[in-house]
Amino acid sequence: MSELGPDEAARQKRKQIVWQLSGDHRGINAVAKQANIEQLENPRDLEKFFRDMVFIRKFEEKCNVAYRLGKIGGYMHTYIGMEATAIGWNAALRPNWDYVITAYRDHPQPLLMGSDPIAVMAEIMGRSGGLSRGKGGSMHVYDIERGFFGGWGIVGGHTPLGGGLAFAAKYRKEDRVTLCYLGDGAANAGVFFETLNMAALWDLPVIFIIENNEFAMGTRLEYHAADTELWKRGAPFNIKSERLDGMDLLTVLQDAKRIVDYVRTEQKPYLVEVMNYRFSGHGAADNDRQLYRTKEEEEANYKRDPLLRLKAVLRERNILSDETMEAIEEEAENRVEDIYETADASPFPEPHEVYMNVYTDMEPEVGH
Amino acid sequence: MSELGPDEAARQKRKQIVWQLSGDHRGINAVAKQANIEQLENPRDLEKFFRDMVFIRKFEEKCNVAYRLGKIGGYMHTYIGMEATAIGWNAALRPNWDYVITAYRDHPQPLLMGSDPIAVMAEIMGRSGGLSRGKGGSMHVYDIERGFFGGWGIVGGHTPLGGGLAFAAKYRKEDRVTLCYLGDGAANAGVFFETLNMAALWDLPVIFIIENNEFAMGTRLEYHAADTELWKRGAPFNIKSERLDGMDLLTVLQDAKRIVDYVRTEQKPYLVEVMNYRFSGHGAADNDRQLYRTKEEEEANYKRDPLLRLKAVLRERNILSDETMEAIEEEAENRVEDIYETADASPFPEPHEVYMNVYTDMEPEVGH
Amino acid sequence: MIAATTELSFRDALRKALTEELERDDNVFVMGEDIGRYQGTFRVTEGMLTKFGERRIIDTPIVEPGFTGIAIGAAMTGLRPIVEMMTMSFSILALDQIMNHAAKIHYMTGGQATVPMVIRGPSGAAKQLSAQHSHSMEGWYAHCPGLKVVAPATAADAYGMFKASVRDDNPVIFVENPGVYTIKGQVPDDVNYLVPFGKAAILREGKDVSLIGYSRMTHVNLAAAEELAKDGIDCEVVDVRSLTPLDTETIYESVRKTHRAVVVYEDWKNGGYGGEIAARIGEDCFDDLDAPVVRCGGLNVPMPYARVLELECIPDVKDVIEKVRKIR
Amino acid sequence: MIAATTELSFRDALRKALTEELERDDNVFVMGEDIGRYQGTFRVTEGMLTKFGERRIIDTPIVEPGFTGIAIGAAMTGLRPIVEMMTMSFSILALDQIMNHAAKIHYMTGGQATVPMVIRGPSGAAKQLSAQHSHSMEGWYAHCPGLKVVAPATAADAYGMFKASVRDDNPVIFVENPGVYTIKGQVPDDVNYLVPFGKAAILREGKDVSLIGYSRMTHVNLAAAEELAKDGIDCEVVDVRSLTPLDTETIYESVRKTHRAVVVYEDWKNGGYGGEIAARIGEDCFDDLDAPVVRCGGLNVPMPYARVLELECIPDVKDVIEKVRKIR
Ligand SMILES: Cc1ncc(C[n+]2csc(CCOP(=O)(O)OP(=O)(O)O)c2C)c(N)n1
Ligand SMILES: Cc1ncc(C[n+]2csc(CCOP(=O)(O)OP(=O)(O)O)c2C)c(N)n1
Ligand SMILES: [Mg+2]
Ligand SMILES: [Mg+2]
Repeated sequence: MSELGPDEAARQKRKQIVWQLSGDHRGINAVAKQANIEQLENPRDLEKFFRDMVFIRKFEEKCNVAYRLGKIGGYMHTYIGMEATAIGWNAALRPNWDYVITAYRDHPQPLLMGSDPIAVMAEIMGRSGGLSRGKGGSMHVYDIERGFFGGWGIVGGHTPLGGGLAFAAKYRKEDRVTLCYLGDGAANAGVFFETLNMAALWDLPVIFIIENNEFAMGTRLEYHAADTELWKRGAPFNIKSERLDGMDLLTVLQDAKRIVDYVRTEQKPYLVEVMNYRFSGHGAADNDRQLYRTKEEEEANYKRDPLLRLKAVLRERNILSDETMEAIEEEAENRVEDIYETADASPFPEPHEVYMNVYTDMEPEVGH
Repeated sequence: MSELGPDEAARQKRKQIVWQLSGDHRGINAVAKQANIEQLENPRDLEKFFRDMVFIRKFEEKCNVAYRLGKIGGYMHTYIGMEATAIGWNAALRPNWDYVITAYRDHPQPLLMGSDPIAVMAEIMGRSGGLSRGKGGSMHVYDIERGFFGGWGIVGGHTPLGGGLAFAAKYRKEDRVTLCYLGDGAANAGVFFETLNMAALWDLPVIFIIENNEFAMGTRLEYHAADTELWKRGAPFNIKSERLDGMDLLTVLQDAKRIVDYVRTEQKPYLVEVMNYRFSGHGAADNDRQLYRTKEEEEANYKRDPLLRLKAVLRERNILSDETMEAIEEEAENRVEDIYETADASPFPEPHEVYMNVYTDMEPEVGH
Repeated sequence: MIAATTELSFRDALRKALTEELERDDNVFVMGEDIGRYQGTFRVTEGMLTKFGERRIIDTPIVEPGFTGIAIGAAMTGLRPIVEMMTMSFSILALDQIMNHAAKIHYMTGGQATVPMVIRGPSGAAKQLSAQHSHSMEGWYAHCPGLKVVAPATAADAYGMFKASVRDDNPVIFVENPGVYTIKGQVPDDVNYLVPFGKAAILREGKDVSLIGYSRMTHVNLAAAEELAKDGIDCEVVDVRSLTPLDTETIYESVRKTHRAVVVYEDWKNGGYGGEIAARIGEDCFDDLDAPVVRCGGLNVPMPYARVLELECIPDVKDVIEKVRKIR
Repeated sequence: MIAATTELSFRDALRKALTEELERDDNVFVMGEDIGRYQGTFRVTEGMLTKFGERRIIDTPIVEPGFTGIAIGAAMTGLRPIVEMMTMSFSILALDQIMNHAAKIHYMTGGQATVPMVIRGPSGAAKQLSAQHSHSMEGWYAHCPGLKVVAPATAADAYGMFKASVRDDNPVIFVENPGVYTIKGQVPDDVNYLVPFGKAAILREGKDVSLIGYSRMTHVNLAAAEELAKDGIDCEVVDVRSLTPLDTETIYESVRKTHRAVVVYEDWKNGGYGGEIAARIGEDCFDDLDAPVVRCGGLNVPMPYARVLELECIPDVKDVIEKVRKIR
């Protein structure tokens, strides 16, 4: 009888499968072909996407710096290395109409959906001008008016809420699509499976995007998932499910458009496992990355950097010159610097605000 | 866009699939053949199984009568119509070694595992001589010494406990197998999926037996499960999974033996969906069966009665004559009557017992 | 002008309120286990599926965390879900959704989102349902900021407070002790009859001792008061009605008059919400008290199955009287 | 004979107890998220995987209901699991397993089965972890019969009470406020040092006011007493240590001496366990009290992110002093 703990051979096998698949830059699903730039409606969009990606990268890097300076507290998780996923999927949405919900790794979504970046930064810094008035922080950013529903701290806990957003759209006979992002770790949560069943049972127009960045905090995929092909989790519920690439923006754009259109038209749920990788630690407080991955592994993955990849495309296709790209990067850096300075100059909440927004129509008892 | 609620066409389709499959008396899995009596180690065992089945049937019928007389209270759920499942699977176990856990529909298990039937009946009747000293009642029967771990009221809630029993066996390097029964309704519970993942991740020797009796209380399978083939729920975790017949004892015996042996040797989890049907209402308090099924459907299913089927086999093979079978039935009826009378003559708990067994080593405050 | 009334049971009053609110507002829908085709385990939703159809009366799988979360998500967009817990004991499975999500969303979003939903169902012991089916959950919910918690005792309050719950923009926990469903009372014939939260009711005036309770225990208190009156002890019965917001003013006023208080609740005595009420009275009415505030709560044990033991656990008229005699 | 001692932080004392109990009994194992390879989020389990291997130190998926249930099932067979909740806030997801299963098994089985397990982890606010990560759960667990709940404040108690928890045959909730991990103290050099449950400790004697608390609030109380002493107010600091069983005798004795009590707790004031303690004192020490029992609890709001707001929520020395001055 084998020792407790996952059987070592099985674990190695699981590991290989992951590695092989996620090491593939070209996208993994059977359906999507190597993305073809000509198929994009407007190649000039790529410049915009590049600007977005650079901006998010700089924004997140600034957050890391600010955290180290003590300007940001608590738990903060950046999206560095994963940008192509959010950008590609966001591009497939109808602005101010579709719904998006995600976990605590939530900075890029509001930035892409048109929220005021100063209000995003202010929230992360706990200022009263933050989107959530400084009450949420990095993990709890929301911009409800724009359809961004947060920003949640309980792993897996927001997935039924995502189902609920889609439920509401369907109930009202509106053709909104809901994107519900979750991590590979969250994809084990019971409530996620419960939600999948109901989404399929009631034909809810929601896309569950499992961002498989290979880690749940310090736990590698093969230590937490019995089968590391997470796209299979839609199978018992008869939900269309695919494993997709999340690093190559062009591929992501195509897959996302195809699937969002399908869900909007067919009014059925969809599940995708998107393979990406988190370059940063789990959160800003996670300094010990070597506990769960090697430097070599990190280096290998840096080569998959979605930003490098996008730059290569822009260069090859002569869309942007290296100089222009550099200028855009500098511009973004300055813009982020301005955002940060403005946010940092903005006030903290007043103490009495602690009692506000507990209820819509009354305040709790004052004092201890 | 379709109305909310499951799409009617899809629902009809789901329903057909179920019906077609569960209407098949011969067992549904690809592996098991029509059971062949010669393959049984000892055909005389069949007499014993027949006695068991008759006994359980009579026992449960008596419980229904006692409930109507007010001798049993609360929620009580009988196993009538499903007997072949518990008998067949129990036969594959090593007595006083393997572990069994189930939900609230728990009378047959301790009876089959060798518990004192008077203590079982006394428990159901809330007497101090009951297995759980009258504190558990029908839903919470336990006989820990014999490996029967109950008897649970929270739908799906006992499934990780089942995983835990298997975990313990493995931890101690004992080759015990755990049977964890659950209903089709319970097979939607999030905690069940969490358990499946860990059972596979850690190679726990547990068999999850989904008893698909087509109803979760008043909710038909096709209204609660997006895909009514529940055996698929093992798929995302790489767990061997099969749909099996639960009405034909000979088939059940063969499948159970094969799978229990596999799990004991291979030390891996297994999932089976066993197709049976509950003849009684959900519980003794459920008088309105027509709310969720028709008389015709019931009649059709009575033809699948595992007891009738077993009788036919015994008759065809000349193992027991009709007279002997009748005699056995009468004997069982008398025995159950005795059990009931003895249990009914036994005392209720003393009031002070209310404070006992909250903790192993202290009592809570006395009084209101 | 006094509105006309009709005699209804608590259950029928609740069903009437539910029906009328569904008729009034298309944003209102009901979700839960066996509430549609099966007509509801405690029959509160009887007939509703036929009347309102599958879009608005939704039978769910047995997944309290999942469907509660779906309701919360829907509520964030402005729908007004009513979630039935088959029993509140099962809401324990959904606690993460209720207290970590629903209760905090308005706060965490800095006021951007509201969660106008009602979670309702039987709370407390029914009859011999044993340890896993007999929880009183209201104390825990009342402890959690962001939730409102109401626990009416009468048919009229069931009607008026349920309507107020549905129209409230915050998550409301609506507590129904299984023992109150059949209790009858006069209910106003007014589709807009709303009983505001945060107002306790004096159901019987008295000068000697205040009996403070909610839901079914209010009826136990009334019966105890009846008995005690025979011995010349004149009890005032305060029906708390809503735990959050809690009307301490009415409670204190009563205690300032009687100088003695017994807080009665079915939940486990230790750590139950009755302790909170007692602590508040002790703190804020210190100089008015002629005797300690005593509590009469459920025994601190899991609910046993045997009826004789179960009856031991739940406070009854005799137990309340005993407590009153201790301080009077 | 006084045993030799070593100075250790609360965290190190806890880790030492954990290590020694794992060494002592092969039935003991540890389960939780990121406790092995990642060394534990709050570093309590640092080094354990290397020392004890994968059989005994088990990294789990992020599924609190599932792995808690697995631990309970294993405990029913006689194993002695220690479950780490990465934070107690996440134990809310496992409440059904903890209160509907673990807590009731001994009772429901009529004494046949025991559940010798410990659930431990940080409870309460750390620093800016916001609304979903800052819960104090101990009041709820203390409310639930069948659980024992301990919340030590010092390194020695962490050591001795943790060992006692592991050796207890009942499910024990072991509460660690994140603020106590680094607090140092002398810990006996005795692998069998057990601090029995149900004994409160007087950490400072005084005659004017009893300050009653547990876990980190005990240190706040000690600091407040220090301050108040300068103004001639002599506080007695009672460290409750275990909520279940609760040592009312020591608490009452203190109150009978000082005639004044402040109950201090970080949990939401409304409905928190401090209310229970206050209610008991009010009831049982009525004639001994010269002033109302007052409470100093956390604000009744979800925990906000901004540090300035978070600090508003948590009782501190200033708040305790203010309460003392109200009654003295
Ligand atoms: C219920 C719950 N348990 C534990 C945690 C602590 N925690 C926060 S993030 C995390 C890892 C989640 O990993 P994954 O879902 O893969 O998302 P990623 O961080 O990779 O984006 C853990 C364990 C939590 N927030 N909620
Ligand atoms: C968490 C939870 N929710 C609801 C219930 C009420 N309930 C008891 S049994 C049941 C139906 C379960 O059906 P299934 O799992 O198919 O088992 P069967 O009764 O058919 O054996 C329901 C809804 C419960 N006991 N626990
Ligand atoms: Mg991840
Ligand atoms: Mg069923």
